[in-house]
Amino acid sequence: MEDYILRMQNITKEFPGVKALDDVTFCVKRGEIHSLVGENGAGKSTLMKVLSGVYPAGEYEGEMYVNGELKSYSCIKDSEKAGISIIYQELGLVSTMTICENIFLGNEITKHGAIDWDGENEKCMELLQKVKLKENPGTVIETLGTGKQQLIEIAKALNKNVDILILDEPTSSLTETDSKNLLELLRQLKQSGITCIYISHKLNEVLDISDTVTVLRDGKTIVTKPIQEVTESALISYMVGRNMTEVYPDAKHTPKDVVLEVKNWTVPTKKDPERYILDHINLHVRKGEIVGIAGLMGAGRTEFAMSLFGALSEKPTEGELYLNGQKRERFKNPREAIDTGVMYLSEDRKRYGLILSSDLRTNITLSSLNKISKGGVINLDQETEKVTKGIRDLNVKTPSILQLAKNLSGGNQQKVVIVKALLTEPGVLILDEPTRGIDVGSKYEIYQLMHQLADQGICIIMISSELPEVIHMSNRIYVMCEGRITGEFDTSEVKITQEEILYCAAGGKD
Amino acid sequence: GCGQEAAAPTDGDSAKDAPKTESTPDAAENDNADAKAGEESQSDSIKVGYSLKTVQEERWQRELDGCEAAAKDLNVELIYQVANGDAQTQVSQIENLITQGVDVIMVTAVDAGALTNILNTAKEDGIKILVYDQQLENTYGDAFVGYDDFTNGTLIAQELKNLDIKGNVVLLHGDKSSGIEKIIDGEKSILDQLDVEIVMEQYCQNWGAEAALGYAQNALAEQNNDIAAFVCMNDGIASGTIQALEEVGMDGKVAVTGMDCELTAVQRIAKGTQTSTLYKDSVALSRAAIETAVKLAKGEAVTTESTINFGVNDMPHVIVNSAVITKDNIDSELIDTGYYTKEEVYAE
Amino acid sequence: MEQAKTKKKFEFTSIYKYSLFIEVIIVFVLFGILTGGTFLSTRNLSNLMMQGVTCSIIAITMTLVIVSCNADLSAGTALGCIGTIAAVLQVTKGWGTIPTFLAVIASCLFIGAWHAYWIAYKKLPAFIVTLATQLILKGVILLIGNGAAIGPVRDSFARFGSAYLPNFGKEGGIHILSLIITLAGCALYVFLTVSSEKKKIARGLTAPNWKRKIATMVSVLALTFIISSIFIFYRGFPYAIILLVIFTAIFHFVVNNTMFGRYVFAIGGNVEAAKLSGINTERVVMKIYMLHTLIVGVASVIYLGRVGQATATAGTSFEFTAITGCVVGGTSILGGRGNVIGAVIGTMLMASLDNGMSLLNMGQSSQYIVKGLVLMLAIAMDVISREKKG
Amino acid sequence: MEQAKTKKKFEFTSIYKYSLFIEVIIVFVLFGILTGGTFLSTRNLSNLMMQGVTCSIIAITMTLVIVSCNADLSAGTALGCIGTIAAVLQVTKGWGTIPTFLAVIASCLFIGAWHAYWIAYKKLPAFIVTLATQLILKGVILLIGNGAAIGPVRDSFARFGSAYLPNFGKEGGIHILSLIITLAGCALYVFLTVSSEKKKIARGLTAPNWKRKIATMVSVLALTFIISSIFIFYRGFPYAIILLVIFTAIFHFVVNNTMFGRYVFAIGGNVEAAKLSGINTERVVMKIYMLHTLIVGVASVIYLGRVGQATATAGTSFEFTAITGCVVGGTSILGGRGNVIGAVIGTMLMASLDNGMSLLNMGQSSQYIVKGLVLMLAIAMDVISREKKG
Ligand SMILES: Nc1ncnc2c1ncn2[C@@H]1O[C@H](COP(=O)(O)OP(=O)(O)OP(=O)(O)O)[C@@H](O)[C@H]1O
Ligand SMILES: Nc1ncnc2c1ncn2[C@@H]1O[C@H](COP(=O)(O)OP(=O)(O)OP(=O)(O)O)[C@@H](O)[C@H]1O
Ligand SMILES: [Mg+2]
Ligand SMILES: [Mg+2]
Repeated sequence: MEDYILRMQNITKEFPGVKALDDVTFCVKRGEIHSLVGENGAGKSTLMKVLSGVYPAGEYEGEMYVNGELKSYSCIKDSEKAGISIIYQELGLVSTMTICENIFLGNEITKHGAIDWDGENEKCMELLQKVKLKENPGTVIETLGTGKQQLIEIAKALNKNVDILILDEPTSSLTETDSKNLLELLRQLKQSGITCIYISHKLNEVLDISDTVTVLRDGKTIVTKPIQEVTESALISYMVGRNMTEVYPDAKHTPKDVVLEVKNWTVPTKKDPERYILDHINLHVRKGEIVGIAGLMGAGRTEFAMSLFGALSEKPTEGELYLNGQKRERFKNPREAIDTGVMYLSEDRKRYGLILSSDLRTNITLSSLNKISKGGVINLDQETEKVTKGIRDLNVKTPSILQLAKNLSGGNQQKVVIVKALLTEPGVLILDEPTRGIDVGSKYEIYQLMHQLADQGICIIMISSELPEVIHMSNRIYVMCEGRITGEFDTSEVKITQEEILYCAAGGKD
Repeated sequence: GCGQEAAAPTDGDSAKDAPKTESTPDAAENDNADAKAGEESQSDSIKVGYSLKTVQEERWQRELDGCEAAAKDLNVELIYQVANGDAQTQVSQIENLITQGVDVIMVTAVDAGALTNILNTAKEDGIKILVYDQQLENTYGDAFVGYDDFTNGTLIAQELKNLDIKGNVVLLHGDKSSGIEKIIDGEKSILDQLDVEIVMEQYCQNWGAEAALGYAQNALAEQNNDIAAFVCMNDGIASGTIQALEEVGMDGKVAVTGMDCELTAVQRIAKGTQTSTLYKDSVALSRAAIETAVKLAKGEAVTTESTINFGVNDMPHVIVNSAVITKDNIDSELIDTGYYTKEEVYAE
Repeated sequence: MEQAKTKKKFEFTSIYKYSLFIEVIIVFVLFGILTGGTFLSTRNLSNLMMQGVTCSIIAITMTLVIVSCNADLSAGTALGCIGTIAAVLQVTKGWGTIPTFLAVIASCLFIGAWHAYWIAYKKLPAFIVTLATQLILKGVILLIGNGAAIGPVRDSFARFGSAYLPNFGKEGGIHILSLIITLAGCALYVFLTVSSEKKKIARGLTAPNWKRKIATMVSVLALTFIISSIFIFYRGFPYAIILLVIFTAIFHFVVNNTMFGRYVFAIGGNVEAAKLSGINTERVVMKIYMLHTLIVGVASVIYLGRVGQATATAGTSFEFTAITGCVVGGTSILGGRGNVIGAVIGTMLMASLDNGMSLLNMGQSSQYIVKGLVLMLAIAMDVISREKKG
Repeated sequence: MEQAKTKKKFEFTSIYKYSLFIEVIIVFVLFGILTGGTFLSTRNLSNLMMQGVTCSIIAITMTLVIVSCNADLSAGTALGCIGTIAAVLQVTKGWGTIPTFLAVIASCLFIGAWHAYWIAYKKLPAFIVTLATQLILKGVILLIGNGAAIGPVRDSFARFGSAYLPNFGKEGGIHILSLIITLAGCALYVFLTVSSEKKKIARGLTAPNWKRKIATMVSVLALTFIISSIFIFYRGFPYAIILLVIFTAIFHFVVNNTMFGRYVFAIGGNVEAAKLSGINTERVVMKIYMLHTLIVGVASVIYLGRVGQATATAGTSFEFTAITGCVVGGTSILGGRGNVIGAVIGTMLMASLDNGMSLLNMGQSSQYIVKGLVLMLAIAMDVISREKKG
């Protein structure tokens, strides 16, 4: 018999109205990197939460053996003691605390009962180096972008004494380079004998790094295979339950007139007017085209979008905005932008996209209530109708439109946000990392949708850190670095390579 | 002033005996046996509702005990409600008393002006209204039983006159909103006659000792301890003041007046740290109140020498005396009357 | 599966709604028995409603304030202050009723704007701003009223707080006008419900389930009749209660059916997301405070009419009664969740407690303790019922 | 870049700290001038500190309560209740000082456990639970104290609230023991700071920057001396102030240097994340309430000693003073942010206002208005200084 470090057998977990796990069996060999893939809502995160004790024994059925011993955890600490460490899909950092404090939260280094600050700082710097993050340990989390936060999460997990490290979509908010670093790190960990469970929707990573892969679909185990025995297309068909020949749908757009153009868009920092967050950005989008914006983490893409949308707290000092060739004032607030037909979809759907405590209906119509209201009074029937239609169109998996947003899986939440954006009937749609944390099937749907929208004459600006996605989807690509545009490519003419983009993304220097 | 005279008919020696007697002017008419007999048959049905502002001060707890005792003696059914210093609650509670079908409502107001409408309603329902101790504003009443605020003010300050106080004086009042202006007027009417300067005048929140302590400290600091007297509006305020004096070793050297005759205050007077307090005989007051209530219920006339007007109508004012308690008369006024025992007062 | 969800949802909703109803029923039955029926007499119930009406009215918009993650600790003092201003104008300055009303509205708007400026636009924490306002308004009350009672206000002004609907022809103790109003209200309710349900079914949004719908309607009607009969058989509807019902209905509608209501909840749930969704959060918060202070003004007028004159302590700690009522009625103190009707019922429940205990002539200390325990019980039931939901 | 970050952090911190100091300085200079110096006399400052000491002590742990996103509306009433219990035991029952202390501790633990049970384990909202406790405790006070003033407590008990450190040899108005304590404290501070800095430099964690470090140290020492001299030149340290300093120091340390302290902040910042990090949030919240009620017990003993007797209204609304002080001192009412020293200074600032205004013999209404405005100012400065940061 093989040396299984972990065996989960016949695990069943139900939420009110949803059977998230249905008799799942999941076995991991010692020292391997085991990938877990599946569509959004397949139950991956739930399975891992069972393993890490978030759902304590009794809240699920089935058995769990770690190192051959039957385990039933009553809390997270128990699983940590057993050497299981997990990086959750949702960021689990306390935003008001510093990097150092967060990394050691729950595992403080103490000396005579008091926290050993120096020891922590020292170790923290070591860990930060390991994940290749250049930040001061005393930096407060809320001043960092999501990508950096993700790295801190990883550092936090590495700090624990782990046998089994679980990473639930760790690279979803990382750029290619950072993802590569992370994968490298995982290989090193594997060398040092740590078993990894790796959840990701980026199948190339999965194929690249894992030894074994398990596919879940609708809460059931579909298959567990050594990586050599599967191909990408096989994985995809296991996941979606049918054959899918390609990842990116094919489409040709014929861009027409320029709809939106910005010139010399410049935003200085609050503290120092000499330093720029955005530095003389020039960019335009044509009717019916998809424009990609690529760049490394922290390049300022999100800031640009927010600034354009009128939602950035720092205000531009310079920069003209042209809509359909007409110069107009910059948007002072999102309302103005939305009313003019410019809609922005945040990269952080939980923090900026959804009211998690509200139901889907409320969330979806929040930006477009004026379209279904008369004199401030909402036409509830019309609302329900529109929402139901939107949800059906995008194939959102939910039992009802009255489901609370927080109970949906990540991918479905993303679709909800897209439905919300579409209801505003935008002319220009800015999608910031639209496929972050989304399974291939849904991705395909979203891509198709983007093409459809473009065909309908909507301009789409897509900010993405996934280079293949940018290359395949965009008609034109802008590359940003440190608040400046450092490159512009037209994909219709020549085939663009990832290297070319990366070269510009690094500032055109490397 | 007039308070003492009003009580005079009852007993000859008013100054000395007022506290221990039933001071309703008419009490003398009925001899005890008659009253008992008469009431036993009739007061069966008499139901008095008493709404009082708080029991968070010793004094009001005592009033309440006194009323209950008197009611028991006179065979009156007494139900009471405590408003905890909240005017709205008091309005509601009076409403509830009306609902319970009382014949007379006896009321000690939280807020002198908050009862206008509800007492009108009571009146319309044919219920008699007896205002107890705290004066009202712009409100109807059938009788008022209580001290005379102005007189009480003068009595508080009188002691300073007796001691021939000169120099700086601090006035510490209770909550500003509870209709204490008449007391202040009384105090000032005497102080005006003295060679004193009022260097501080503050209102203590909740009539609290802690607030008083702070103000007293500040006054002492500001005047460099050059203060001849503190005129405190009740014994709680006095206790805080004395605490401040103790801190600077001046307790017993500065005149401190009080009111309400709390046990701790009497102990301090015995010890010499407090100068005086006002003995408001709660037994006499509550007894007078219940007796008057019975009269009102029976529709008998309440005849008094003086009347009082709260802005709507003249009503008989059944005045009960208060007596100044100093070190000299603790024994005669309090211990002999059984208000406190010797052990209580002189306990170490 | 879809079916299962709906069913579950329904069960949850009912348990949740029950928790408040169960409390109300327990309290009413218990007091009814203990007071030998006095508590349940139409007269007492009418009194009770009047005793709770001021704070209930404040609770209506306090719900919005809390739901949007804000606070108002100045409501009670504002009530007192507005009352004092009105009384001074009427009594001391001899203004007429209409100008006084205008002045009341102006003061409300001023206080509302003051809060809106600091809280909505300057982003100062509501808790502290309203606490500061409380202090300032206390000062203002003493300044203009000088600590004395000011009154009585004119009848035309006092009517809102103390008078009852006029009657034409009282038949055997029945207040006809009130009866008519009740019937009209019920008819309107039935009409609206049926027509909206029909429309829904026509659009295929719900499966036709008339049985349940009718059951719900019947119980709502029954409840309305029970409550109305309290007044119909006593002295008719007091104006104050009519105002309470109207404002409750309006704000219930606003919360559930208007953009503004949605925005309030969105801000309470996630300000950041609300902003990016194009909501002018500042303006919404401003509106909340403006509306809230106007409602406090209404409560102030009612209070003044009820009490007859303005005093310095008027309104003290009403905000706490209102906040407590909101929370008992299902509003989350952390924002994002709440409902207006629950808040009004919750406040009335707390008023019933005071009323019942005072009818029982309970001792002071026991009253405090019982009230504290009931408050705990109410909130515990609310939490448990919510947990059941999963 | 690294350098820039550190600099940023430092600047922000100083501006932030300044905001409170600026307020303190404005208030002190203004009152100093207006009262012709009386306000700044050692005697008055000593009084002032004593007037603020009770609420300041409560503010220490109130900070923890607020930081962890909880609330305590019962602190003042709990103080009153514990005081009443102590007074009844001492005066009525004639217990000795030690047994009384034990009883005080027992009552504190009981109240703390009650809160912990409902808030931490049963997850009821802290706001309502503590409001309910407030009511219940009011009832208990009336039950055991019967509304009367109970006192005086024995000297051995009262000492903590009213007595000063004993002195051996008073040289020209200088309190020697207090001076020695101050010097010892300063020496300890210098030693600890220098040695920790040295260690840091040795480990290469910071660049040696003795100039700035020494500047900081000198200003801290200067401040300590100024404050201490208030007492040294008056009557020495009161026990109450010593307790305040000790508890402030302990909790400052706890907040910044212990796991418990960190967990408190984590819970306030993001409960879910805290839970996922393996923190037993229930237990931490339990500890917070236990510690808090113990500190309220300490405040109660000091209060009782200071005032000399227990009354039924003792402690009313102290929790508000403490909460206000916390917020003025930089604690966020939304949780996750706060500091103990700031809370104590904030509370003392509010006490200075009361003190200064009563020295000026200001009228009641102006006192309210000024206090409200200063509260607004304090919070506005805090918010502005924090905005500068980003
Ligand atoms: N707390 C919850 N309450 C109700 N339903 C839940 C809850 N958490 C998860 N679910 C449901 O359980 C199912 C599995 O969710 P899970 O988060 O495990 O999916 P996943 O495979 O991790 O998806 P993704 O790739 O989008 O992260 C989903 O249908 C989701 O809606
Ligand atoms: N709220 C914030 N406060 C301070 N700095 C921030 C904040 N948000 C982002 N930054 C910083 O601003 C810079 C630009 O970030 P931005 O999010 O615009 O980059 P991006 O290109 O969108 O990268 P990402 O892939 O992370 O979304 C980064 O250095 C980031 O750390
Ligand atoms: Mg997941
Ligand atoms: Mg971004």
